[in-house]
Amino acid sequence: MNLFYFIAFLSIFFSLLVIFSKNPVYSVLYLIVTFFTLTIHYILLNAQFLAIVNFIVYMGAIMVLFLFVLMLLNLNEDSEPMKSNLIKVAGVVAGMCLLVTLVGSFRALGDSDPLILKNPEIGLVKNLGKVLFDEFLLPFEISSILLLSAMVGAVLLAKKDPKKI
Amino acid sequence: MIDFVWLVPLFPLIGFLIIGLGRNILPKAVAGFIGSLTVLLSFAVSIAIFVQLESSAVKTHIVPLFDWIRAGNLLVPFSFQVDPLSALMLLIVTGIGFLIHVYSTGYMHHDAGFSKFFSYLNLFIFFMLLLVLGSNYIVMFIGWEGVGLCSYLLIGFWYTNSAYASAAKKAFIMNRIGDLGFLIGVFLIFATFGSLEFAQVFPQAANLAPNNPFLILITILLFIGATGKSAQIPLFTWLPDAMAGPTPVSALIHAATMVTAGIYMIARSNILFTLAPLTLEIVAIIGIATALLAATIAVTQTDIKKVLAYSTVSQLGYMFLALGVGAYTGAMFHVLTHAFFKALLFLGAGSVIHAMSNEQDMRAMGGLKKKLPITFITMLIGTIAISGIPPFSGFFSKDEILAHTYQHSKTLWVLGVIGAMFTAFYMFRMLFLTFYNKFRGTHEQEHHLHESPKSMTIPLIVLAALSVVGGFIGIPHILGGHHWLSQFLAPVFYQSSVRTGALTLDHQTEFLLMGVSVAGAVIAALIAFVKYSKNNHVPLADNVDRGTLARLSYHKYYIDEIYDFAISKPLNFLSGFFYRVVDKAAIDGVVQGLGRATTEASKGLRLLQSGNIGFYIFMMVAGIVALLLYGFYNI
Amino acid sequence: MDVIITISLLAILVLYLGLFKAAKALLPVTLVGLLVALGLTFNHWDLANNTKSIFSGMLLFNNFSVAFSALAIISTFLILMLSKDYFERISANVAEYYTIILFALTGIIIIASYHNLSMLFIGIEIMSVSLYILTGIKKRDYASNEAALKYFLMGAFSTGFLLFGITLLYGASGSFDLTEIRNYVASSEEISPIFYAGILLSIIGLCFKAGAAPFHFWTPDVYEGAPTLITAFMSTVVKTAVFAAFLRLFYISLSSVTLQEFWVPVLVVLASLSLLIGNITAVYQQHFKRMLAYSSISHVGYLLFALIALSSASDSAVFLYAAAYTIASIIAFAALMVVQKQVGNDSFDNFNGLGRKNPLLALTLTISMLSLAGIPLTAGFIGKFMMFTGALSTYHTALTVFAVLNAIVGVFYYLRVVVAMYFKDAERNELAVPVYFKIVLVVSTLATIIIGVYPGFIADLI
Amino acid sequence: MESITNSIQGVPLNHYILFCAILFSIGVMGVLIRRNAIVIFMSVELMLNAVNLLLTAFSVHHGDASGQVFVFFVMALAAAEVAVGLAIIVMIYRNTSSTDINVLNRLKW
Repeated sequence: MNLFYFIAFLSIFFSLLVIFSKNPVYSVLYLIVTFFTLTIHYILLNAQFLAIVNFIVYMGAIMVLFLFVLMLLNLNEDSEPMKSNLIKVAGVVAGMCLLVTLVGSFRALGDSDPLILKNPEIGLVKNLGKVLFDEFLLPFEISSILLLSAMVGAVLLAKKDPKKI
Repeated sequence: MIDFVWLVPLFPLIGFLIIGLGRNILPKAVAGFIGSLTVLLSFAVSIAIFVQLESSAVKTHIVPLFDWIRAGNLLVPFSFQVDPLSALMLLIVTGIGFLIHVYSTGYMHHDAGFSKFFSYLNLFIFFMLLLVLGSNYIVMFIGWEGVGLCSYLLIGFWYTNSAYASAAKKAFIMNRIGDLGFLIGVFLIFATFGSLEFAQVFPQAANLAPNNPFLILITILLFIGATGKSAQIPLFTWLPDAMAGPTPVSALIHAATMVTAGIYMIARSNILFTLAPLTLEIVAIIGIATALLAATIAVTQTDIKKVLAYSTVSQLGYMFLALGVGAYTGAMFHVLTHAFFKALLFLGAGSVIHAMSNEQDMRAMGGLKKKLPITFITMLIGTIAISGIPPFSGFFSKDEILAHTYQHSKTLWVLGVIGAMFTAFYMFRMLFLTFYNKFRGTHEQEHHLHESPKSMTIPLIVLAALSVVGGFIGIPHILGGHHWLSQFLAPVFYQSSVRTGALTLDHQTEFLLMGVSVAGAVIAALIAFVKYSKNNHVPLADNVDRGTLARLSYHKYYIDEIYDFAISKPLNFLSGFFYRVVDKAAIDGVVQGLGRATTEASKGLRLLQSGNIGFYIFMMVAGIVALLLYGFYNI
Repeated sequence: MDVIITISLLAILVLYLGLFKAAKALLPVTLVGLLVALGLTFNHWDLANNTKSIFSGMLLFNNFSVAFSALAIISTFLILMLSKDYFERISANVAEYYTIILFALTGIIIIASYHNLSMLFIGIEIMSVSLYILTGIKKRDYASNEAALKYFLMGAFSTGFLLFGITLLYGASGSFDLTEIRNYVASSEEISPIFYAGILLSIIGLCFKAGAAPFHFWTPDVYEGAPTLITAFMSTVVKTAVFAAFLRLFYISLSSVTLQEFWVPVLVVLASLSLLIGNITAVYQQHFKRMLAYSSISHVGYLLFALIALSSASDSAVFLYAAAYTIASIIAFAALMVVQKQVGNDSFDNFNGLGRKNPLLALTLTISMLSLAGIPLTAGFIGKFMMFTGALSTYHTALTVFAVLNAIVGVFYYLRVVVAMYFKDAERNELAVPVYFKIVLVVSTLATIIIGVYPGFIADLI
Repeated sequence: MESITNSIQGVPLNHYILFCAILFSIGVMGVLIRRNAIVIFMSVELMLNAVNLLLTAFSVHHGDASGQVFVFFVMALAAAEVAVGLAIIVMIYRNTSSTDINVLNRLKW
């Protein structure tokens, strides 16, 4: 039980570092750490498949892509203009307001049932595969359109035009 | 024939399509011919319908065309209602519309936009027919909006002149304000009665107790709609400006038909208004106030069309007065006779303007009697008719209104008679300034003077004839008639007349009232005669021609002095005051102020769109927090 | 389902055509493909209207979906007809643009027929991701770049909220299926607070996609910066689709009385804000395109009326309004493209004197403006009328009055361009209007008038 | 594995909701206070991940696998979005040599 709170604390701590560190490269690195802590959360919930996907896709692919772009564009601390302190304070206050109202409207501070693994099997690849390729087959296939569209678009946009048209 | 009522609006629509699509191909003569022919056909059908309705026992016919809107429990059919009221309006719209079409073929002959003009005119007739034929408020509203649109297009017809375009805009804005009231009223009718069909709303309303708050609200909103379209206080200032359009347009739209739409609408909804005495009181007061205000302004106008425009506003005021005192038949009677003589006067003015090479200022006219004999005689008839001198048509309708007013309230009656005197005064003033004494224009104009072509004079003669005899359809009982119009319209106003009761004046009083108003009109006409014909007084800006005055006999001079001191000066002051302060400053100011306020708000609000993503997201988060707060308190 | 397959295959086919440099064939193939898809769509028409959901409850392709899919396909067809020679001027990769538009259309058809929140989510994302790309296709154009980034960042941000909302709905009800969610609402004695919060957050996410105030901030900038053809697509097809999704979610799952009491006030506020901000801000705009962008915000406000007065009639009300708005907007954007291409700038002054030189263009644009303003005998009037009567039948009198007031303001700015065309003179040359444009203009104008005069045949569809 | 998963036994569901709301809000805060488009985008990813975790928690709570499948779709979306988003940012960087969102405010009013 305490393990959850400890990991949760780590997640929050690193995510705060993500948004407050001045250097974007550090932000990416902290974000990777944050995602790693989230992977641990998935393991705690016995969502093994998601843990692995999170590890590979998020930490591996997506964050590396971020890092790659940052390096490509050569953005370091000097080139990042920071917002004025006033805006920062306003941003933090707005974020806190959002948090308070979110939590308030969820009534999340009251008592609730403890989370119980009713069915420890559901997070396993075997079980998820059955659901994914049976009930959720259609969205799975449709996702390919999303990825295809994104692929075409990304190439289209990021490609350097050979000459000015 | 009644089942073929859809032919009536169909013909002008076809005319509009043919002329509109072929306006670059069709020669002028053909366009004019088609335009007039279609309206003539409508008129022929209207007569057939009228005759059939007159002889038929059933007085209300609903002719469904198709189901227009069907949504949930709401069914709005596109259907027409033929009853005495709409049959009467059909005759006015198509009959006078036809005459004005014919007139326009002569008047607009040299205009480059001839075909365009006729297509708009036909479109206008189409929408006007929809307005009067609709069997529910929505079809009526379509016509209502459509005529507004056409009026907008036609006022701005000579759009090269920027003042004309701004007049068009003003007319449009004021009409929209009125339409807003009308539309909300219609929605409230739907919310209250669950239907918009006349045949379903009115019987339901008749079962309600008087002074039902919903009814009062509905009728006030409808009346606001009427003030916009029919140019009543406070939305009347667009009508004089609308004179920027071609004169046939002024005659057709801004005198005979469109501006009476408000009266038609109230007469149509008479039962609603009868059950809301409070609203009727307001209608009467606004009506008489408008009648007097516009009449005083008309006294000092020098533009011949402006005089007629203010006169129209004033006469419309009378019609509202009639509605307000419950004399629905009287109001419709005046609509009819007013359509005759005011169309006549406008067309006559158009003929004068035509002859004067587009000069509209009466100070540059004078002595046209000999040069334009037909125009003069017809306009004289029109003037006598509008002044309410028997036996011309205006006398009967105005007398009926005043009699009912007298029964309702003596004060209103006194004011009404004063207004009638003003009417006679400024109309004869206009007549004398234009046709009597010496010509005051330039030599070129004098050389150019000519009587208008046949296409223009024939409509004048027809309208003059109608102005003379038009009143005979409503000869009151005391004069030996039996008021055919009142009997004809009785089924429409039945529910109201049960509640208001008939005119209960004894014969003596009635004769007395007639005598007073006729005498007042004659006196006012005589004053005008003395001042503008005999004394050749020309409203030149400031300087009075002392030389002329010196030649006058002592006695007359004396009268003139008294007149000047006691009546003329205060009157001029009042007239100028109303014109400058009420019309131009207060009402136009408020309307323009609303427009400016919107623009300023727009300028301010658009700054929110700062272009900065950070700010946008910040605003979004603020919105989300607000919604969540709502959620927090409402779960 | 076969519609979705057809369109996505068509997209891939077009992509290959581009690979083989068959530039001439792109547009005809796309148009023919869309016609086929349209035919397949109508094939699903079910007179009895008792279609069952398919693919384990993922899709429900009922008459509602057929109507909205057909509307989306027809509008896309009309918009693509305007694209002749359009993309060629922007970039060499023409085939990809058609492909991405078709992908977006696939997403749109999915969200018009979803029956499971996962399909809604994927459909919306296919649509959004494609739109991010399309917004930025003028790669060297600064405005297009900026629009793409704004749209993307704010879109991704709002996706987070939509997702959060869906998550909470799932967390409370235990299912993504619309019917299951309805059963949860019906069967549970006390609905969990996170369900309410989920409704709020879903509203936020969908309102962002639709462009309702105060989540509208991206709309004017993105509409202005995006290539006009794409703006036309976004402001018509996409908006319609989002409302179809909105309506489906609320009508199937969230229409119980207690829930309505909760979310109706929220939508009333959002609708009034959208009306106010959209209409008032549009008044001062000097450019036609940006004016249309603000006016589109106000139309979202009117469309929200159908949700506020949720009933079985809402379907046809939204459909009619969306159809009227879409058709009229297509005319407006077509005219805008002609003016932009040949004058280079879309300020109102550039419309001066069009009435004399281009009577057809001016006439069609006038009718489109009248329809957008809601003048009777045009489709727009019927749409507004249905919305207002709907709102009145649920006793939102104050809101209706406010909306009517706003409609009056709307007339001002819509007629500005009409005034410019007819009442202001300018020395100008006749603009060349390509045949394709003429077809679109005439067809859309006829549709506007036909719907306005005889709305029965389209209102009774659903 | 058993012993690890046992450690969440007894954690109330509300604490998961609370935790995810905090993470989500931190993401929102990041969007609000940063000017670098890439970092803003990263904050959005943080928001998505917070939701993912919440979905998983609900899925476990209901004993229903569809929540976890949904997370899978969200990750697919995230991948697509990242590809497109970074392409847009690269494109803009080419034109303006900056990823500062405040530079991009030519479209306004």
